Amino acid sequence: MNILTLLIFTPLLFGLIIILMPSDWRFSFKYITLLATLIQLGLSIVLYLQFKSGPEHAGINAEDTFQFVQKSHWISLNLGSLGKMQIDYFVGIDGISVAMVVMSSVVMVIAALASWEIQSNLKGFFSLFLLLNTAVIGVFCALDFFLFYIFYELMLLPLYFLIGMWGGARREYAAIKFFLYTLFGSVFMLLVMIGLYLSVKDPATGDHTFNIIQMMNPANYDSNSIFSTLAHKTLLGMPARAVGFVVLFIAFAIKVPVVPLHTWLPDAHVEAPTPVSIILAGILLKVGGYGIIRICLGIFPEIAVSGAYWLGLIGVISILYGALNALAQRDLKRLIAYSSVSHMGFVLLGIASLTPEGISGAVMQMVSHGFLSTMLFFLVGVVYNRVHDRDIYHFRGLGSLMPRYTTFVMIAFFASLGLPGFSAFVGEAFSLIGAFKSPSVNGALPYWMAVCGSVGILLGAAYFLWTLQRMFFGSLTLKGGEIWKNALTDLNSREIFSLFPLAILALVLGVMPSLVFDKVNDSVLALVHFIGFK
Amino acid sequence: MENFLQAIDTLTIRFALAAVLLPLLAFVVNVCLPGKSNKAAGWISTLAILVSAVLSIFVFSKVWNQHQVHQQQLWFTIGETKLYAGVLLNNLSVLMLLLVSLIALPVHVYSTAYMGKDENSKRYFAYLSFFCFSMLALVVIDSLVLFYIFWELVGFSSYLLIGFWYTRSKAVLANKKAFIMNRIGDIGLLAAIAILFTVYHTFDIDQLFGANALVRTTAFELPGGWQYVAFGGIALAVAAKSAQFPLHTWLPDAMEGPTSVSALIHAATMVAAGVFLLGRVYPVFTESELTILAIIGAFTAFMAATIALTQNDLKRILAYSTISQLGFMVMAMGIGAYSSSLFHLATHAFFKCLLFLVAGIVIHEMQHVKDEYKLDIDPQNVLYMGGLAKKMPLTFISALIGGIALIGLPLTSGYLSKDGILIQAFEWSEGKSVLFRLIPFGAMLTSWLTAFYVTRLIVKVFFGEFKLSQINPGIKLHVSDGGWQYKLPMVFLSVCCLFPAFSLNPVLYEHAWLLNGFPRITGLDRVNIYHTIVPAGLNILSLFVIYWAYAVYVMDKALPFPEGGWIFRLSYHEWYIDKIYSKIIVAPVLTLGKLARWFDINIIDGFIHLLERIGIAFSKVADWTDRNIIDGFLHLVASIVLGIGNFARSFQGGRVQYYLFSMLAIILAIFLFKILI
Amino acid sequence: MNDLLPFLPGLLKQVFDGIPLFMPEIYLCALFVVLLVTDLIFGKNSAWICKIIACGVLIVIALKDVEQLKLLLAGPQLFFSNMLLLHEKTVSFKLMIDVLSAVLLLYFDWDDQLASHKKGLTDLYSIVIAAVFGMHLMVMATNLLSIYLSVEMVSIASYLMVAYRAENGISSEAGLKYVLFGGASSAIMLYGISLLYGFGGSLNLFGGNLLPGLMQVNPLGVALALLLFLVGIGFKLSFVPVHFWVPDIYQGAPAPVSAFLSTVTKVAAFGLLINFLTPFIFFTGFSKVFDFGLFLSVVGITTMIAGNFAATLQNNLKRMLAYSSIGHTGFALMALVNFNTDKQGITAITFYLFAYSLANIGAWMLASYFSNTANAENMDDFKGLGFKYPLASVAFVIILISLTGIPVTAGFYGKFLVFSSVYTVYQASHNVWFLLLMITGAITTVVSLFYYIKIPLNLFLRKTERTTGFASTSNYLLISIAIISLLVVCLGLFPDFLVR
Amino acid sequence: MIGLSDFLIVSAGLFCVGLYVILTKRNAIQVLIGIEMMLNAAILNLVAFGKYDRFNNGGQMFALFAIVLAAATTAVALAIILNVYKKYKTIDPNEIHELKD
Repeated sequence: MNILTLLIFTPLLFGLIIILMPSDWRFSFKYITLLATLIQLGLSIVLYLQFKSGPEHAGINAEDTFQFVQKSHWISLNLGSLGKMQIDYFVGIDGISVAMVVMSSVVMVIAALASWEIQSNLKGFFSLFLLLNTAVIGVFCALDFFLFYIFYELMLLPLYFLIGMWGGARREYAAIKFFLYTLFGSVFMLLVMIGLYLSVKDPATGDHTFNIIQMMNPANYDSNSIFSTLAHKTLLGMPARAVGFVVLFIAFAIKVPVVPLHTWLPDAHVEAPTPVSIILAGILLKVGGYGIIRICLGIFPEIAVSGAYWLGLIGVISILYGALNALAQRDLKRLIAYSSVSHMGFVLLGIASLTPEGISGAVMQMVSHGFLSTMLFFLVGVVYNRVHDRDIYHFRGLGSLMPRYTTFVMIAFFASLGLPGFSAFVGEAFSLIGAFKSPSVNGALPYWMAVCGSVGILLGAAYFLWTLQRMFFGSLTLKGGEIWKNALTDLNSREIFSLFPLAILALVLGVMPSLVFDKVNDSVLALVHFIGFK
Repeated sequence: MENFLQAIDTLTIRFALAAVLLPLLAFVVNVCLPGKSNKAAGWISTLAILVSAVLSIFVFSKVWNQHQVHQQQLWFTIGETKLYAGVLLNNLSVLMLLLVSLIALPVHVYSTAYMGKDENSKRYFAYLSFFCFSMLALVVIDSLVLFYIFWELVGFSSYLLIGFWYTRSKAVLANKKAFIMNRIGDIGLLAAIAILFTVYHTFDIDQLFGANALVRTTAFELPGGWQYVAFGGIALAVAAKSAQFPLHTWLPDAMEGPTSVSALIHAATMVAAGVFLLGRVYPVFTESELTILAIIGAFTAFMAATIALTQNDLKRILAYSTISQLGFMVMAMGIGAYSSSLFHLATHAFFKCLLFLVAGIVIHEMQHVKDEYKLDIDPQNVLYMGGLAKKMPLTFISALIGGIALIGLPLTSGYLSKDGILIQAFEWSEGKSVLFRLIPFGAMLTSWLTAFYVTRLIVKVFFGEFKLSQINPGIKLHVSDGGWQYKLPMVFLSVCCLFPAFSLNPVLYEHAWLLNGFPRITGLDRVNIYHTIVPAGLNILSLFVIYWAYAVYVMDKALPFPEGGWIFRLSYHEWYIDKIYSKIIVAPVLTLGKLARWFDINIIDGFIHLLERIGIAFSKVADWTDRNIIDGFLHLVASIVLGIGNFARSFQGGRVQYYLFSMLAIILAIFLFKILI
Repeated sequence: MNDLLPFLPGLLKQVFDGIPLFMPEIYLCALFVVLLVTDLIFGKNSAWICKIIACGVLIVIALKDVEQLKLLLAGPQLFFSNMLLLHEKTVSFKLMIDVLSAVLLLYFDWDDQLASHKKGLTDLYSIVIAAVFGMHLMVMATNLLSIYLSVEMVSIASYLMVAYRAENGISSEAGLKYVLFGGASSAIMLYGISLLYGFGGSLNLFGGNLLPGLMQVNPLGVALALLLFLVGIGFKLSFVPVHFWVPDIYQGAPAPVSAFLSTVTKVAAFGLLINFLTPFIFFTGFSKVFDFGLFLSVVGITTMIAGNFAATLQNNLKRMLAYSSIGHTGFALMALVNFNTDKQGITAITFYLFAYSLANIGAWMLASYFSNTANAENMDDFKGLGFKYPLASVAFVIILISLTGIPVTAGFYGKFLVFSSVYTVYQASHNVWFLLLMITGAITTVVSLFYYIKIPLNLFLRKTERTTGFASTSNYLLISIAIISLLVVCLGLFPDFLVR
Repeated sequence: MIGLSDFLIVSAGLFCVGLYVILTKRNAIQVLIGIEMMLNAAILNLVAFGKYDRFNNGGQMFALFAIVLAAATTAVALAIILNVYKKYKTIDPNEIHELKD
């Protein structure tokens, strides 16, 4: 059995078990879920250890350099003169995906731990949770566009219900907003996917194919197909390949999210229950970044090169705009949600630089943000669960009341604002270094973007420190008075058990970024090479 | 032989690493210790820094004026760039290593008494050790990325320590301000590092700025003048970390932290990191860039000194004096007095640390008085002090030594370093236009101002009568020098402030051993005359100033109660000078000081606050945009959808004949359309 | 009369030759008679016997349909004086009609409203069989006469079905509207047919000289005739502008009947439309006279928009499903636009219709289910029911997801195949209308989510204080809903299972 | 001589009158009559055109079928109208609009 397949479908299996179990056993569900995620984590660690690095295992556009590949026929439809529509179950990973898969597995364990707070309708929650888990891992492993799309869409529904059923006051609005936004992106992605499918032919069989890797090879395109690299077809008067790129980019950009496609995020995050916020911020945002790297850059490299300026611009705008918005929030969770926008802007900036440093930095930033946003949302959840309030101005001087909590908050805040020694620093610094390098190496970005991006670091410090000052320092005053004071107990051992590994991971990755870079590096180099800076 | 040498080098590296890592170990151990306050914590940290200091001495002895030792190891690979982590030991780094550990040691000892009773002392020592680790690491590492990392970590530990009493809102505001201002500098540094990397494809300090400096051998030019951004970035970083105009305002505020912290971090070591950075990347600067640095430094020095004149908060006076002295160092770098700048860095570290420790003791005792009589006073206000010299003689003597060193009178280390800078400043301005002359003369003026405010400080604190007793006779002053943990560090530092620590010749700065460790400036001609005139003029006038200040601050009050004959003898004379100068000089100078203070509060801080407000205003705008424009667009889309839906629905009135009519009408429309086209 | 005698043997032979090709329909006739007789013999208790017989025989007929494939090895067969045509695609349409009708027949008496009708359901079963017979003819018809006959047959049966619950006012009102609207449109269609006949001089679509004749007449006249003719087909398909009746009738009619009208009838009507369009599209140069591609594109786009956008504002479940079925018609028309290229379009539309019908029957069953158990008709009534009826609610979600076209459901593949087939045509022709069709399709998919999601929203996301008024209902309904939703998911995972 | 065009004109007129009737009359029976008129217009057309289709006689044949189907439709319609009348005590189609948006 292929380890990736196991990794993808283990949660589903456990989810089915939960569905089939009687509801009277509902208190065992959380343990079952935890078990599932732990098994998954174990598998992913095995995966990580067995993952071979080196240029011969770089992945990206060479199918035989992917690892843990499984490819079997799944759907084959006979469509007359168009030949057979062959859809494969094709999974495999390269350096970029392995980072995402391992990160996701870790985050899933923490999310499972965080979901112990869920009280109502446990069966539904945990089965949806595990379904979502399957979909997420599937997205990172799929190498067949169709399969990718299936997993991509499969994430929507569980999330809708997870936000909508277990969320906060405005959960309906948030859930539907999230769903509509994402579906909007993905429906058009479907159109482009079909266009690509009909443009690309598998050289071995002569049939059209959904194979992402073959979509990367310009030679596989039919000479007069829409997305042919040579034919220069137009769609509604615009170059077809550019349109395709933009559509795919928008679909992923909604996920990332970039300004101005981001407004679903604060709502969704604020309303979602803690474990779902964790998954949303920790993993789902990365699906966007991953998609941009794997699909937008992979399939439309020449558009990515010519459009890098705009990508970078959007990235910079996201960094600054997200940070400014975070500065203006008084809901702690909203603040963190906007900080995600800002942090993911670095990912986009790094990718747009099209330099190995920038893209590696972007991947690192995604991994790091995975851990740190998990931590941040978990921490918000802690205080929210105790007093059901998150307004920054309703708290003051928590530092003396909850010292352990404050310690973790400080670790998470400082790690997030890019304090050296933590992973976010490496990610942000190298995204920026990539952006600084870009003008002289490939001219993709101008210098001022890098400079503006750096200002984001400053703003990041501003909103995090301001929050620390307002909420945690100073003398203790709480809006809820004595009741709150009693309710606000310090972290319990489960919470520490969840947070500690994340803090350690963020620290370890900050000190030894090679844990990520060694796996990622060959793939990034291959990607940069492939994009055309040969 | 070769092997032997290498073995020695390896040992040196190991010792240096151990010296760096021991405080880290102490930090980890302290974090893991149970309880909030733990006696052991202080001693663990002190022990660690003691061993570090010993190891540093060894490392210093192996490296100073010998070959440089550089070892590195692959850290990680990103793209095709390999990042190395390593230790680079040359004269600069071992000097700093030694300096930092030697200063940190007495501060630690002092802290065991000063902070030992605080309920969070464990946390304090953990932070302190963490700072030592970051600072020691900052001076020895060899890669710009690592440099940036520790650069920011020292800022971070300073943040932690400033806000150590996190329940005080002033402290929390101060540490936020400190961190964010430092962040501004960090961005500059990061940008500079990135630009350097872009051009030279390496982060290695030795390769970039070492013996065969890449920055010298390869053209450092980028289109659009972006290499100036690199310079600007470094200048910004220096300004932020070393509290130079216009990013200096965080430092006075940072005095909200414990005084021991101010002594170590905000006087001696961390703030000097900016000067150290200049020393590290020195080859990258061009002539004009250096001149800009000199101007910044000179201006800062002058401005801070004028502000210090009128301050009443003991620590703030010292803080402004630190800014002023840092200005001297930056100016020295700017005029090319590389070695003198570092020399001044070293001497300043000792005497300023000493002064802060003294201040700490004084404040500590004042706090006692305040607590004992439940007074509503600021224990740091010099106006409430006075006459402490008799009660705490050792403290007084230490303060005196420190003060004299700060003024730069002969026989002290300060004389050696500061006069060196001034002399070289004159030499530098030789042959340049008159405007450049402003710098040495400004520096000279600053020196005299220094003399004035130092005298004022010492006089206010130690001479005369205890002011509180004058106000309220019930208050009895029973203060003392404190335990050995106070005395020992003071004695040690006092000794280090005297000339023998640096040069056997008390008069000629050029004989200082420290200066020989660094490259001499070749560009400046030695103008002998300055070597006599400048020190002489400077010191003589300084003495006058001191006396004058003494007269102003002591005799004003002392005249009705004549005590010492020599004061009384000169009283008439003094009165005359006072009468004239108070009109001509004192008033304008004080006004200038007030003006500068006002400028500082309203313009510079005002500007910062303005920026803050603009930032927040922008954030409000962004928030509004998000809620109204972007989401508004969404709502517009939604209402379009609903509008179309409503239009489609409007036919569905439930009347079947109307349905038929609509149907036929549409078909007719289609048909007409068909006819028309 | 004597003139005809020489031809009689030949004609009779033609008739007899056609009989093997007509076997399923003969079975249907027999079934119809058997049902009537059963009703007579067993009286009021005959309902369940009729139901079993009808379903059983329909399955047999479905098998017969499959058997017919053997007859088609030599290619498509015209029979009964070119009145009817048997083709692979007609077989698959017939199969679809039979299978779906069998499912619907099972469903009829599970609807409490319909089951409570005091005259019993036996008559309804025979009417349905008659309608199915008509639909068989519809998908095979290739002659204007047979087209008209079959359409009218289905129409009359449908009128009766809609108005079956005579004691119910709403149902009667729906029946009245339906019959008036239907009568008018069939009259218009007949007028169109008469014009076509006059212009072309023949009733035969295949082989005759209808089309060459039409080519020689004033294009405007032809366009008018075709437009009038399409009104009749449009009435069955409910595309814009002939869709106005749909919401009222679907809401007023019993749920199973609405299910029948919105699924099986539409399948048959699409079969008919394909038959009707084939000669026109393969006749070179006809597009200059009347551009069916353009016409269908415009109609498809407006239908998608009208149906889906109006559905967003509905509060009644049945009405919402009605509007959504309009939207789906528009989407299916998109597939029809390009079926000329080759098999892909037909495969796409077949799959799409099947996936749609399956899910839609499920949705109507759920409408019945919730109306039976919780008396839920409007959106507000569904609040919090998800926790009370978890299985049905989960099935509802799956079915709605399939209707929206999100993986992994059959509906997604339907959409996917339709999009790909349009894409293929677009790639070849670069006709901007096709692109607009696709974009509209994509946008309306998002819009459709907006209203479909309202049901899960109410089921799961909202709470209710209601504790009374819950009745128990037949479990068969729940089981078949579960089976349908499972089927929808299975087809979503392995769609090649269906497409032969 | 009455030619084809005369028939067509008459039938078109009939059709239009029928249309007018179904759109305007406030009585379901009258609407039904309108539908019948339209059907008859079509039938008239068919028969008229059938003259030129000697071999198949499609027109006449069609006309017969159409008449039968029209009768069937009318029967069903009348039954339904009767039902409606029982419930609503009116057969004005415009009065019966419980089903609407």
